Amino acid sequence: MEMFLANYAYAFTLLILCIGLYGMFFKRNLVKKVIGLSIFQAAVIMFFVSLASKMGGTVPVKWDEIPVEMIDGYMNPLPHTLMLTAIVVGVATQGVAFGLLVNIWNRFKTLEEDALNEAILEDSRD
Amino acid sequence: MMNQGLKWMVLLGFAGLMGWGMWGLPDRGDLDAPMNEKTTITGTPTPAAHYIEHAYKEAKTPNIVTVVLGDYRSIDTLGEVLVVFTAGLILILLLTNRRKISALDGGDS
Amino acid sequence: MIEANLPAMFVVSYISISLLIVLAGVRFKESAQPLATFGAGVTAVLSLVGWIVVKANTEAGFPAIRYGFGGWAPPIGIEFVLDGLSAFFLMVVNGVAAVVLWHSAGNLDKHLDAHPPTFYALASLFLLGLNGMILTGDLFNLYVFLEISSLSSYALIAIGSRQAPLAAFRYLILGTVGGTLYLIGVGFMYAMTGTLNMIDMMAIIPLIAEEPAVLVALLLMIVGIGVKAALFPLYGWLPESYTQTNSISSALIAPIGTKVAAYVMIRVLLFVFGASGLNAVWPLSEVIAYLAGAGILFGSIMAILQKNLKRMLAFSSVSQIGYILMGVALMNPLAFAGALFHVLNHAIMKATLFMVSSHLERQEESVDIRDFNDSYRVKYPWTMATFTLAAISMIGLPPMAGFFSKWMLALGTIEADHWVLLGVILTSSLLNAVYFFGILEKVYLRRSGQKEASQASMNEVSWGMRLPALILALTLLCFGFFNVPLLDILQTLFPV
Amino acid sequence: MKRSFESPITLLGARALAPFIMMFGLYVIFHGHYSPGGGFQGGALLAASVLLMRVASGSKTSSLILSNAVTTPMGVVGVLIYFGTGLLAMFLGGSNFLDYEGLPIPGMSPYYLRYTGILIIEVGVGLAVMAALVLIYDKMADGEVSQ
Repeated sequence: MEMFLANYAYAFTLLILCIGLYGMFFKRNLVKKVIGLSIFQAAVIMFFVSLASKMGGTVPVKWDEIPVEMIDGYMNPLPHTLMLTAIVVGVATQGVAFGLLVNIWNRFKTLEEDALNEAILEDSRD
Repeated sequence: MMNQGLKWMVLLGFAGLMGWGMWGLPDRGDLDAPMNEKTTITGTPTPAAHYIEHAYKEAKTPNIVTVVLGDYRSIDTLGEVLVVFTAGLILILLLTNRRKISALDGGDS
Repeated sequence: MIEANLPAMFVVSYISISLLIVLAGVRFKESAQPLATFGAGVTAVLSLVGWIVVKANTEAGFPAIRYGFGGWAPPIGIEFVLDGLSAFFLMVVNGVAAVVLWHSAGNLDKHLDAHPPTFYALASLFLLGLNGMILTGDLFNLYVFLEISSLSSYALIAIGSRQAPLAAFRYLILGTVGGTLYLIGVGFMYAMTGTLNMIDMMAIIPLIAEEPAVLVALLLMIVGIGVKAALFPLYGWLPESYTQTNSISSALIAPIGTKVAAYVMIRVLLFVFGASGLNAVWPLSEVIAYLAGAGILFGSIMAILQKNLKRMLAFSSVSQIGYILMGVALMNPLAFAGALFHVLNHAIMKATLFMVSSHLERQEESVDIRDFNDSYRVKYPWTMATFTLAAISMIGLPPMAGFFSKWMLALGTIEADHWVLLGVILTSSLLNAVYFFGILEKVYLRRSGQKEASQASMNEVSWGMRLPALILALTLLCFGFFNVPLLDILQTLFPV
Repeated sequence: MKRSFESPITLLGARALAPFIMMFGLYVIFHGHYSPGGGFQGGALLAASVLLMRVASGSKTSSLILSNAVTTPMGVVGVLIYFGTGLLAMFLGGSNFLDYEGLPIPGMSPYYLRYTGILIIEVGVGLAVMAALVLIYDKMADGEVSQ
């Protein structure tokens, strides 16, 4: 039980990471691959945020009742900051991914991996 | 193209590796983890402790995350803004509909 | 002013240039290309200044300029580190980029029905990301700059043939997974050490190198960066991307994109983990060296099988990246100097070769190797001469620079007692000779096609395109002649 | 946008909500010093208010709030505010890049200079993020080529 309480957050993170990776590996539709990618990135965000927690700590906003010299009273602000940046990067990546998908759709009229491969084969035959 | 079996092997290998590594991480919420100490093993100050202790004194801002984001690690945030800006430019480059624009220029809208 | 803030000036100048391109592009679309070239040129000059300053500082006894952003001392804030290694890479990246962007003026009419200002703004942002990756001394900051450069390279690759967006999409999926794995590795390292600063972390790692979490973090980082650097089993995105994209992007991304990823590999392996941290549990440096060796052979063999010149060059990139990573993983000064010199050579050679392929693509509408014949000798005398210089350097014949980097690498393998890898280098040089001499023979030697040559007339591209390619090719010759002083300096960059 | 239809209910609901979301976005940006929040989160909320109108009423009406043509300049301005703050501190204050202590505001202690500097860059971040998100939506909406 002790072990579980100490590590359950990591275990769930691992589970979500694997779900995201599964989506990217096994789904044949490109939109689903992007969804897998976003799940994968969300798992990383969860991982960092769970790193930031401290037993008995509160959110990193200065509060008069806990003096700042008592650093154990506040959670670690650094992973939170890093994740704000990483979230933005994730949003930007997904925006670009969907932009590329619209572009692919405009050219091939399909987003299924198999159909795309066929279309490419036909292209190279000409 | 990777075949199915290889994909499963990569997936399971990744899960095993990550599980093994995560087992060795400090427990969640552990107050004695290296990142929650005041100094690292070699005696250099850890950033996190410095932020908590000095953020209010040095920027008069109670929200420590804002200070870290805006001041201590400001070049990260500049990079973040540039990432968003880049994404906007990329969408212009990829999806500006030239055909529609030329049709509008031609006058048949 | 500029001297005190030298490390920041690289980032500052690229941001200003990209913003200026966007703003000026609203009214003056033609201003984009000169502005981008100007920006890269200014940074190239700055990196030369940086190299000189660092050299003077090293003689005075402090090898690295550490620049804290926001005025914060390094472990608290983020620092940029300008030392010999980063100054060298800055020179390579910005110098090659400036010439490539100059050369791109002649190609603008052919490609880019898309907006030139946006394209060049993204090219500047791509270079900004690379410069940031080279300079930064903070592991997470590296990730941010990595994503800036990756995102813009996806977009630059997506402009091209019909399949280009698909190639870019596959690169995006792989590249983002790589970046995310790197980020998880950073998280592990942060949890284990409590700091993100590379120099601090380097002091801590020997004390905790045997922890499983550190080992896993190292593996995740190697895989993550390996995707970007096209380390052997992770090269999948590279050939399609370089083949399908337009010729400006391929000439810009192919020479320097993977080099900077290799630089990050050097930083993380040698300057953060160090030799002791890298080989604490498993002999990872040998694993990387042999993977790189496999990549060298695989890339060369695949290059021989290709019929499309651009795809052949892409596979040859896989093989040449193998040389660089092998030199890094051999962990001795000779191989290290060879790897760095090969970075310089390969950046110049690949830029030249992709420029040549863009000339041919422009004039012949196809880069199929089977179409090459001796009429090319008459039609494109300058382009073909450039190609010959670069190809000879690629094969590694003296006096071209390519010979000396391979020579140093070979000496490094002997020093490290890796005879198999020595064999790999020699074999691969022969294979390189096969695919480049095949082309040279078609263009210069074949007798039966003399009729074609006599019918052809000069059909060369403009001087604005010929000149940059030729200059780059001649630079190779210069570096070949003056290799000794440069190699001496590069050997001193190896961390002890 | 295959087929568009107008529903007074969604339009009215969106019109009622959008100003409050925008207000809340501004609050999140400017109150980021005292409570969770800041430039990115506020910018995303501002973008949400514009996008809500875009979704509910089509781009014709909503471009009255934020026209398609201004998003790019707005993004540039957002980046420029951030970048310019850093440059000002570097060139006029003689300090490092992005060191807000060097900002040329007379009569302020270094602590409040940092405070102000953070506020200025948060506004820049908010503008850039809002512009970029709206831009991404706009381009996505009209980028698709139908036969």
